[in-house]
Amino acid sequence: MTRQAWLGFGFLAPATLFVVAFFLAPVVMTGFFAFTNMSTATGITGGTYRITEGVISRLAGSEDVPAPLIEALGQQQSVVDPTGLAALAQGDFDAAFVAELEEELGGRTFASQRELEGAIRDLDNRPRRVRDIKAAAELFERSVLNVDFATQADFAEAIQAYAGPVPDTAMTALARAAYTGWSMTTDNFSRLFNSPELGTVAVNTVFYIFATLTLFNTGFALVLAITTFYLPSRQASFFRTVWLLPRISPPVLYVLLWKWLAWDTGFLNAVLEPLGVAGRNWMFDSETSAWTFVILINGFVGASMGMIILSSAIRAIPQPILYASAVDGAGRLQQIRHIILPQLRWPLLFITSYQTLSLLTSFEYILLSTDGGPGSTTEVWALAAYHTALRNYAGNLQYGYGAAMALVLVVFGIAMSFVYLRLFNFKALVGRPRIEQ
Amino acid sequence: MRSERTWPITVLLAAASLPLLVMYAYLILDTFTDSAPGAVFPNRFTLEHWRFLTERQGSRASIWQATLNTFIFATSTTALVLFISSTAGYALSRLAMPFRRLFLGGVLILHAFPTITLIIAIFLILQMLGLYNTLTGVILVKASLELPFGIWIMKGFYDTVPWEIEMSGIQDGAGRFQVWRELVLPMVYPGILALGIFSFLSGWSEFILPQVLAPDASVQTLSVYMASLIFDDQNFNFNLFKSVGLFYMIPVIILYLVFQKYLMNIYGGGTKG
Amino acid sequence: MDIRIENFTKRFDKTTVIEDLSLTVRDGEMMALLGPSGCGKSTTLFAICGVYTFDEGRLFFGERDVTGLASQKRNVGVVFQSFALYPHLTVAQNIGFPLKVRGESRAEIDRQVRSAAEMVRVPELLDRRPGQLSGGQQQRVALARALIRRPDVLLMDEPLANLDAKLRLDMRTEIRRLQQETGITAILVTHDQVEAMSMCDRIAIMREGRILQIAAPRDMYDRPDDTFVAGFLGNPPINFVETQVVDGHCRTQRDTVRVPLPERLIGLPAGAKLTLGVRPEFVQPSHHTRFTGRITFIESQGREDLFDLELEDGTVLRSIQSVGARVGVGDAVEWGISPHDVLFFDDAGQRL
Amino acid sequence: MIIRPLRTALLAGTALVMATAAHAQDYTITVWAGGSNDNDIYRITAIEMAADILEREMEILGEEISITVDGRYNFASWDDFKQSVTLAAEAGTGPNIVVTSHGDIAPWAQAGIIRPIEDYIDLDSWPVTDIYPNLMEISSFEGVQWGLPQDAESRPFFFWIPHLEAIGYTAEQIEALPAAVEAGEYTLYDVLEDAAAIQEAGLVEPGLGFYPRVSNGPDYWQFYLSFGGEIQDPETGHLVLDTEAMTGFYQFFADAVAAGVTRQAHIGTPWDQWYAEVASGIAGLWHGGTWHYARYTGREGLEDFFGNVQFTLIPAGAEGVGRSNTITHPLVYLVTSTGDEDTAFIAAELIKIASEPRINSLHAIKSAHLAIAESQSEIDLYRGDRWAREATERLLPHASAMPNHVRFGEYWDLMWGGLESVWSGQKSAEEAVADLEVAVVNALGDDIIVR
Repeated sequence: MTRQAWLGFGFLAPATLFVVAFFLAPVVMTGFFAFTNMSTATGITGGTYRITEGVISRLAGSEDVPAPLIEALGQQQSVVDPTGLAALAQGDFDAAFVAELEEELGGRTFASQRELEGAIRDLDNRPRRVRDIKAAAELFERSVLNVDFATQADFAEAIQAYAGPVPDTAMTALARAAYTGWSMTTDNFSRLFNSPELGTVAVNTVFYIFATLTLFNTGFALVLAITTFYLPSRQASFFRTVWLLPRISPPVLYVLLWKWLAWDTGFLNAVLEPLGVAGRNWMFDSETSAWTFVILINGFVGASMGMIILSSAIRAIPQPILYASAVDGAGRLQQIRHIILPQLRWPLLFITSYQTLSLLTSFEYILLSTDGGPGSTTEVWALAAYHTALRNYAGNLQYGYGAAMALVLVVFGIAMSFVYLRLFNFKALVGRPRIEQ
Repeated sequence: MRSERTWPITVLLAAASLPLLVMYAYLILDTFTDSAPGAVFPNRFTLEHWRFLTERQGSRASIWQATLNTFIFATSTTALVLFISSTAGYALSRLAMPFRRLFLGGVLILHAFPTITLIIAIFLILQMLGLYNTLTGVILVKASLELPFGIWIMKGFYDTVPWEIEMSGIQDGAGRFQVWRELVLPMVYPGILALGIFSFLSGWSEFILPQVLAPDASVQTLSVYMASLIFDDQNFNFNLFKSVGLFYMIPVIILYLVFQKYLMNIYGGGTKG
Repeated sequence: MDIRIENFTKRFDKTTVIEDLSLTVRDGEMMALLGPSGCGKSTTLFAICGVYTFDEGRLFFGERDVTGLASQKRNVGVVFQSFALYPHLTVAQNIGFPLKVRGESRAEIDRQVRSAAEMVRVPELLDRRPGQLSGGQQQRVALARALIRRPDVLLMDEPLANLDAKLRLDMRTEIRRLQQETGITAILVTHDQVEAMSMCDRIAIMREGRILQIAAPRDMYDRPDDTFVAGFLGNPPINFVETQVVDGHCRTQRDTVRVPLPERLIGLPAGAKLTLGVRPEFVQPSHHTRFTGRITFIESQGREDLFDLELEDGTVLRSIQSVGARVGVGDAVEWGISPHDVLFFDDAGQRL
Repeated sequence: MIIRPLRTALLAGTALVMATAAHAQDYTITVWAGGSNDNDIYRITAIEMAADILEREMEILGEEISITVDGRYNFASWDDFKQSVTLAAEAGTGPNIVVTSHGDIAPWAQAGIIRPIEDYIDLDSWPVTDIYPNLMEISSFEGVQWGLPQDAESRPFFFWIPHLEAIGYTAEQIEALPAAVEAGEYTLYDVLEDAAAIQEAGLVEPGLGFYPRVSNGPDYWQFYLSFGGEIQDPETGHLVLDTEAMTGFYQFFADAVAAGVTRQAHIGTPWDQWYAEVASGIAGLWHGGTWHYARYTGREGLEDFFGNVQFTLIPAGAEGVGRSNTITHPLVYLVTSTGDEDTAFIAAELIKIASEPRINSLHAIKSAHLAIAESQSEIDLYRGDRWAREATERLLPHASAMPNHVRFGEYWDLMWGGLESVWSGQKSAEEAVADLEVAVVNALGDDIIVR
């Protein structure tokens, strides 16, 4: 390999490291999570093995696990036996306490640790601190109910120690029922395609993208680009500046300003009420008004990109062509129709595909404004994925199902990216490096 | 051609821009007056909405802590993006190496990627690295997500540097690294400046990443601080929100006024340098 | 130091752009690589300076094989068409860059920069930046930068193409002066035959990745190896007339022009096709081999007039004459060709 | 009783603490309180007070410890709070104590985010023994006591008295309303009728006659109960979808919208707007929470609460259908898995002390919540508060709670989604319930019984 190749790899190394760690790895993991039932309850990092009342009730009637075993596992038991007493003597406990416990409680069996603790509390020489009483009582715990085991082997060992030999099939069934972590599944996708709500969300998404794109990101952007082209340059730059404001304002602030405009105590009402329009919160008043604001908020941000690109495309039209058409007697409208618009076909295509993707995947502005409301009328796919996986009222974060929803976007995003590669004329971009050594 | 009358256009545009003009005008007005939300005419001058500068709001960190966090977040992200994009962009633009097409295609695809949908997995990675709820973690993530765009932009700028400059440097005896450092890099300073401003603004405004990945009061950025203030339904006070907002936006306004030209360029998607 | 290219072949992907090219440039000689665009002359230059690698073949500077050597180690000075001055450095920093890279002391760099600037006659511009210089000044700076580290070889890629006509004349002499003063072996890549002829000791003329002929300018002009070379050199260009051999003469189909074959060509069979090459300066009213035609176009070039003469069969002959002929457009004239100066080319375009 | 996997390590740890008991120990206990605002500051202050007491107790026992309490509330919403807690706990950087909905116990217990408080305190000691048994039950899961209740509340139905009077109610009738509701004589469909009457009389704007809670909340399960629904099967512990009750519940809101007494786009109305409206008679009938009292009489400036507002249980669905009810949705103190055993013991002890009647009453009265223990009604501060007294009497005896079930949250989200679709007119009640049935079976499988 040449020296410049080494230099190239060196130059790409930091970027590769970052992108792989925080970009590609997450992509791969999202793909993986989509096939799990991971949620708040299962945790992300894996689970433990634990027999609980719930596990016992779920196992009831199981064919694999014998009923007596289930019953035994459901029992709690503390036995003051020699093993426990020996451990107690080893521990850092008062000798008089150890002796008294052996004498008073030796050989007795308690139905729960709490009972044993109660019995210990009645001893004259008991430890003073609750914590030490608990530590002592714990040494006599002999059942497996509610005990956590880190691995399946530990779990199996403890079960066998408690309940005697257990057949493999029963142990497997037990372990599966007792595991608190996540497991692999394809349920997310069947759920995804059968869910009536997601159907609505998908329709919302399409509507949102289409409306924002046509009205603002291309439509109004075009108006801005063309009108500012015909304006004296100071005016033109003033308007361009104004329309860049939404894009550079922090979203939190920008959305706040819209809220101020639309709120029930907001500016719009203050202006409209004297005109006889009943006051209302325009952002939440009806489905129509909510959508109007969602589209306005996103559109005002989106228009600037189109405006900039289209403006420079118009400026790139050779002046003589425009002069010539003016000499030919073309009015402004004809000039726009026959000369300017045809030149903007490619930039418009570029903006459309670029913004489709960014509208599809960004939900920040909706999250901050309507958060998908009122009801779920303005919920779009990316926001729904975020809500499902990371943020909902009940706090049941369904990482797996959310990842499956995200994966749909990821797949769509990659497909769209290939469209780009064509639009960008990829071949031209990878021009041969001209220095060969 | 341009001598035709233009006032109808001006009127049309002014009407369309009215919401923006009103919103931003009152953003400033309302922070210094005591008008109720929606009042058309401000009443009296007051500085009481700016008390947040000295008083803590509930259990939130002080505004200065949040400002410092935001500043660290934005500048570190920018520094990382600039450093990494300026080397990687050069390699992709200029250096003959195996897999160059692959790298470039990868950058292009990631450039248009639904990044925010990856946030669950990103969280897990940060957690494994012990960087959840730290500024460092969210800086690394933000920088990584900005990188494909940054590399793409920088590659565009490098593409405009004449090859002959580099050939000339080599003939003058300089190695490729030296050529990059001393001859090529100075020629893409406008690109670095534009990308730098862009990254800074983007970091300064970022909301969802710090919200999810660094929500703690001690590492909270201004966006998270402000959002929690706004969503707190017990203390709904537009004048206060706007004052915090205006405070938050000061650096943005300064950068914007000084570097408008560069911004126009890069917010156009940076399709070319 | 002489430059020797042996069997150089260059491919880009699957396209072969240079095939089996060999060339020797003698010590102290200035060689032109002349040819139309796309002929491979710049590729050859870039291969010599090391920007491109050799796919096949070898390159020697003197006795040293530099084929695999990095550009930086070849000690070659290059002047690019765009001059490639570093826009963010001053003129002095530009000229001194090669020395700085080499790690010379500041004082030494300063001294040498000053003398180089004097050599190219720009000592007063040292503090400016390239953007503030005229084209000719940039050219001088680029030369100074190329020469400052005393290269073994000076390569110039279309150095005059970006200059206006007047400057181009000045710089032609200037470059030649510098080359001769320093005695450096130089290669000049150009598509302009006048540059090549006026500046260089020898010319290598290229077409489609091959060298067609290497010769001193005068020799090449007088004795081009084929029609391409004949046609490429000379302004106004040479006239070509399609003829056939008929009893010791060659003549056009309708016998509008008839030229006797020189003795060495007498043996050609009748009916053989020959292309005659007649330079316009050899078409004169006084010459022996006569023909008649009508003037269709006159262009005055000041000292000389240029005439287009259309023969009966439509053949157009161009003639350049000292001012003085009293003819106008539409006049019928009978002029002549100097038969000794006629070039004969065979069917394949090779000179006989 | 859940025991750490490594018992011996625990024992060794104990020994170590004993050996080093002579040295002063520093502890920092972080407390995060969800859904809390400035009124709820005692959720954190109580822990600070407890820390002071514990330090003194330990000093008397000869152990010098110093506890720093680092409190955080003011989360933007429950959504944000739960996101923060869950992710921080996964990362091991969470708080030591959380104050949250009891509904979180089940999933968080399974996930190992929290520790059972019974491992760290003696349940047979005061003040734990004094806490209402049903609240203790609510803060346990699968037979394990995971936390202690932090407060109690209930979610009543409210009436704006002047509007009732204006449409012909007599003072006596208004006085008797709570009993009529309790007995099932005044039903939800009477609510719609009265709301319509209030609107027709021009007392409130259209759509403000019946003005429900503006966002998702436990409150909506009350309407399911009103129509005779059951959320969890007491026998098997499985969740239950009673399609008939659910249809009645959905249909009620569809009818409210159809009658024009509730706005179709009501959900999502900002809270601050809602509070201001219900506390000033801009709305007619509504439902809320006992703690709203603090907001109405505080920030919203409603001076004569009892003269303007009547409160009752949530009425039964219709004549002979379901039952009147209310849901109590106590917050609980939980010890998280963050930090070592030592810290967990300290945290648990602090929770226990903070649950003492006097300290808890500070929170109850300041934020208009209800008591967690019998004996609080004998504390002057509590006894002297009319609201606490009346609300406790009228509501708490009938209060039920939502189940602690690992997957209840998923069911809840789906129920809410269905209600939203009916409310906003996208589906009929029957369609929505049919879709809900598909969705819950799809998502929950065997964990839910459809009736």
